[in-house]
Amino acid sequence: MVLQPVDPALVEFDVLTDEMLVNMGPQHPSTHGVLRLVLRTDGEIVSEVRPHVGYLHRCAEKIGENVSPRQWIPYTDRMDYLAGMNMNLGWALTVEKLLGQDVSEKASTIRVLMAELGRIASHLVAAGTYGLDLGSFTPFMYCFREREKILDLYEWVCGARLTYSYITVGGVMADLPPGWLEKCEQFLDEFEPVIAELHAVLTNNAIFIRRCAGIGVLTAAMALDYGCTGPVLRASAVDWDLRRDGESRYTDLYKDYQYDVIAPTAEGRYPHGENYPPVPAEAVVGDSWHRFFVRMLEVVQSMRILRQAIARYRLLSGPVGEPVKLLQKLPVGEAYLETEAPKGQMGFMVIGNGTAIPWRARARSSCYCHLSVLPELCRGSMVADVPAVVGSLDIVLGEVDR
Amino acid sequence: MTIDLLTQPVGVSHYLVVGAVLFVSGAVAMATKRNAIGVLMGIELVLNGANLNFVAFGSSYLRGGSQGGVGLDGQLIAMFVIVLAAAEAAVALAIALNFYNNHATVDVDQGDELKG
Amino acid sequence: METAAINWHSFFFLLFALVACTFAVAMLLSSNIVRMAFYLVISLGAVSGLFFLAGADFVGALQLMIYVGGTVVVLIFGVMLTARAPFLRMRTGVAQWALAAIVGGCLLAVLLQAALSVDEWAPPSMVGENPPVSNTYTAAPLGLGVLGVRVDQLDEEDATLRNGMSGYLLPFEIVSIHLLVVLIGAAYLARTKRRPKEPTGDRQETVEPMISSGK
Amino acid sequence: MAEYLASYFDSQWHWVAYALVGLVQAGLLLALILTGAAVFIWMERKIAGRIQDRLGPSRVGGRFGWLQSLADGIKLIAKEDIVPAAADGLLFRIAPYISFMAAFSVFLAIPLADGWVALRMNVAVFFILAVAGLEVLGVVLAGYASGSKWSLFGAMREAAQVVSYEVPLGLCVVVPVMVVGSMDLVEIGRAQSGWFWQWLIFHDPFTFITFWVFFTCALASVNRLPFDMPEAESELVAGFMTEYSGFRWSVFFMAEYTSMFAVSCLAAILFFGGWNGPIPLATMIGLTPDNGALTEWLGNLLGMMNLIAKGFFGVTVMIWTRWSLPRLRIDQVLTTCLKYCIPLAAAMFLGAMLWLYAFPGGVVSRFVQTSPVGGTPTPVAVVDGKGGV
Repeated sequence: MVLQPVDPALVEFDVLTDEMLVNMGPQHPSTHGVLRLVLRTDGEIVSEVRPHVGYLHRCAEKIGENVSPRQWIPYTDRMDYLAGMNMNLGWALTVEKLLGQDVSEKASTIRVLMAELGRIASHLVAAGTYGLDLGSFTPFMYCFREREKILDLYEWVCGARLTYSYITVGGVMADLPPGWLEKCEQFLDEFEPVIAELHAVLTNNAIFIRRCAGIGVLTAAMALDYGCTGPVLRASAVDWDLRRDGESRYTDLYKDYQYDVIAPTAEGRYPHGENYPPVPAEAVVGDSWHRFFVRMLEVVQSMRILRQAIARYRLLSGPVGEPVKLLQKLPVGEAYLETEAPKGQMGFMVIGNGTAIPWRARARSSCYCHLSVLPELCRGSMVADVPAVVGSLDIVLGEVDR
Repeated sequence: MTIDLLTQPVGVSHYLVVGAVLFVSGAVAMATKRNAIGVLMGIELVLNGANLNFVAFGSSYLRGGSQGGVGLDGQLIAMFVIVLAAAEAAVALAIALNFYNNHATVDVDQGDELKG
Repeated sequence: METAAINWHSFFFLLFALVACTFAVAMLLSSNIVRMAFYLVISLGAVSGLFFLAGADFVGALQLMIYVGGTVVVLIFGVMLTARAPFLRMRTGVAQWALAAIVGGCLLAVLLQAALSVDEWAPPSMVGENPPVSNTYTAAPLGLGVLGVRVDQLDEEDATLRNGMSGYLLPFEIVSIHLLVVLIGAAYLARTKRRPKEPTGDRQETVEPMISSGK
Repeated sequence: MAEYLASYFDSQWHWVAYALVGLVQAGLLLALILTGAAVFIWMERKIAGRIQDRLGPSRVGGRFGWLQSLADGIKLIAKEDIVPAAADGLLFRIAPYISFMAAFSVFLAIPLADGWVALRMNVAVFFILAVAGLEVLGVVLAGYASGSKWSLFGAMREAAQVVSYEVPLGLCVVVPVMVVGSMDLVEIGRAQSGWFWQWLIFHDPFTFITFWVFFTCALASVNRLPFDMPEAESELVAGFMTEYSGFRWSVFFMAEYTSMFAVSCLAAILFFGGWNGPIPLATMIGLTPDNGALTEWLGNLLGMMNLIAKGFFGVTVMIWTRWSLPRLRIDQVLTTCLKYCIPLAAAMFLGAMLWLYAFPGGVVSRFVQTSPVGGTPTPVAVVDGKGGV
């Protein structure tokens, strides 16, 4: 009730407004599922963001301690439900590592095909919903149109469009149906021009650039501190991709393929950047725009890998191999393996105790780490930037809450 | 007299009556409202009552077409009043906001530091 | 009265007058600040209707534009910025109300007496059975009036008197410069100085006032 | 019409005739606007569908889903009208109607054809700007009365945005007014009769640019993407409409489409010749007042078609913009206004003024051709007549 003396340490604001605590989510159009963010706002400026997780918790890890590894495969589908194949792959490789089992080359090639298709499908959702977060509805439909084609391919392979349980411990559930490869090639041919279209409606759009360039800058040091991985880490100019830098059991899958790891240099230049749309002057390495752009370029690399894998599969003959028994006994011991899922590093851990049921099954999710960096990125931003940052981190809540 | 007002063709007096009601409402609002913004609204109402009178005096139409009164000056002054009132509202609002910054309320009864 | 002609002009006048007065009183009696603003809007809107009926189209539109459109939005803006509780109420004491009512009543009585006592202001005997829709030019005479050319004074024989109305250009300019100064002052006044919050407990509270580094 | 009807009444009941005629005219306008809104909603969904590589509504009403809006409307009316517990009931209930009323009142002063206007005003342009600005009140009240924080955000944004954009909008409107020399929309329309190069957008380079500024500001003032801050669905859930449901929600919706049509019609009259087609077809085939009342009526009907077609085109462009662009941020919206629109509009205003000064011939002939219309001497004419100026 007293007039305050003038103090040089005072910060000048536009207008004094009341602080508001605002719940963004769990029912909100742009929190990508059931994420709840508590925003402390002063007018339009956000002073604090607190993510509240757990709305989608399904005790998947606990269930994993009560079923055999092959029975747990469907639960991994539901972690990153936008890229279920990659989740299957991560768990299958981990259990195989514990079992010390190798799979046939044909099955490995199929796994690469599925994993890269899954990466494209996941990045398409990321790009489309990012447009949606920034108010542009149309790219979302374009992305989903293409994603539908991938889902058609998946459906043909395994009969499911969302939860596949196709890649399993010891191989894959079935060989590719005849004609599938041609269909896949057709998809790749059709998809190539669409990327340019997406660059036109999103990447190079002036408003899009103004909305995400320079927003939510994640420095390389901060990204490493928070354990960020995948495209989020690479967009901060850290050249790190488990397909190249991971454990041999995983990198062996990719060792014969030609592809680039997409990461900008510290100056914001990309490998073979001349082939892609120019980086806008406003973009800062590690900002939302770069995260988006890295994903867009990774899609191209995945397509390169897919074409090579298709050619490779054609050369292979013989059976694809049988998966392990449903109730295969696990040796005593533990195994941990991280794979490069579309969202980031997906680590699975399994501890066997001599029975068919693991003593412990655990998943390490990249999205959880990405979510933890959100308060840092959003502090001092505007309300409209929060969806822009959340979208660029590409969080899927099924993986966060498990 | 009231009945006459209702049935007669509209003249300057009619406008003056409405203006008087607005003026008094505004004046009483200024006196009774404790909210600074409420006081501001009272001022707006008072200005409008006065404006109505200006326009009525200036309107040749209300005098049955005959010239006289203040002529166009009525409308001109009304115009000035409106423009000034808009600026006045902005200034008063700034004062109210500043008051709010310092007192965390817009209750004008709280601004009594200078009271002996 | 034998000439009990409620022509359409009277009809709309009564309608607007009733609305203006009712909502002015409603604004006075309401204790909810947002409702007060709302009632004020309706009252001012009805007053602009009265301006139209008095043949002052330009002033009526100006009233709608600046008063109703601008001022009241600014007011509501202020209400929203300063209302701590969503629907703020501040009660006025009964004694204050009684006093205000007495004083207001006296004022009203005086004003009404004044309004009704001058014969020259009394309703004209004949406006015409069906007054024409006002489609006179109001903007041009006003503009010319500001410049000092008074179309309504053209009947004045004395040319010096006619031109003596030297217009409002100079006052207008002075006022506008003045208003500019005042508005800048208001913008400065409305800014506030605050200390960034101290970190309290587990909460990280270093508020950065900057929006974000991007454009 | 009113005078005709009034002649059947005693003199003391003339006001009833006026009131009745007023109601009928308002009803006709309302019908036009509501039909328009239904068509626009259908159009929006259909165009959005086509832009997004899908069909859009395709079943209701047989082909093309052309009855989709009606089905939506019935559904919305049948829905429960929820008033949140934390809301200020009265204001919450009344706010949508304020918005719609403001958007609707604009049409009072818009001439659909030469002389076909509900209320001919000499300050029509000014009146339209003033009334259209009132829409913000409904939105602000809705946002505040909802008792929801998202709604409040929407209301604050709306207030900031619309108040800012009224300035460049007003400046842009002044340019054609200055060129024609009248604020009367009928006069402005008449000044552009003839071939399409008589349209004000082609009058000089400054009016050409002014139109684009005007269109940008109009987009912002009717809250369409990329300026749809108040309802920004990915940030504010639905902004000021978050708590609305059923009929009241649809009233907001209609207000939005109505004001889109209104600003499109205004743009058409101010810059694109109003009811005058690109080629003076009506004059060519003799649909002029000289050939009798019927031809005048037919000519006006043609003109109305013209204006409505132009309005539809404007709305289509707005829909097209909406489904193509991302949304700006609120500070960028305000920056666009203050940094680009206002200086540009002011520069165009000055430029057009200098143009008129430098090439006065065109505008003088136009003024002489169209100045005092009708028999009654206007004050302007009085000034001219007495040589007072």
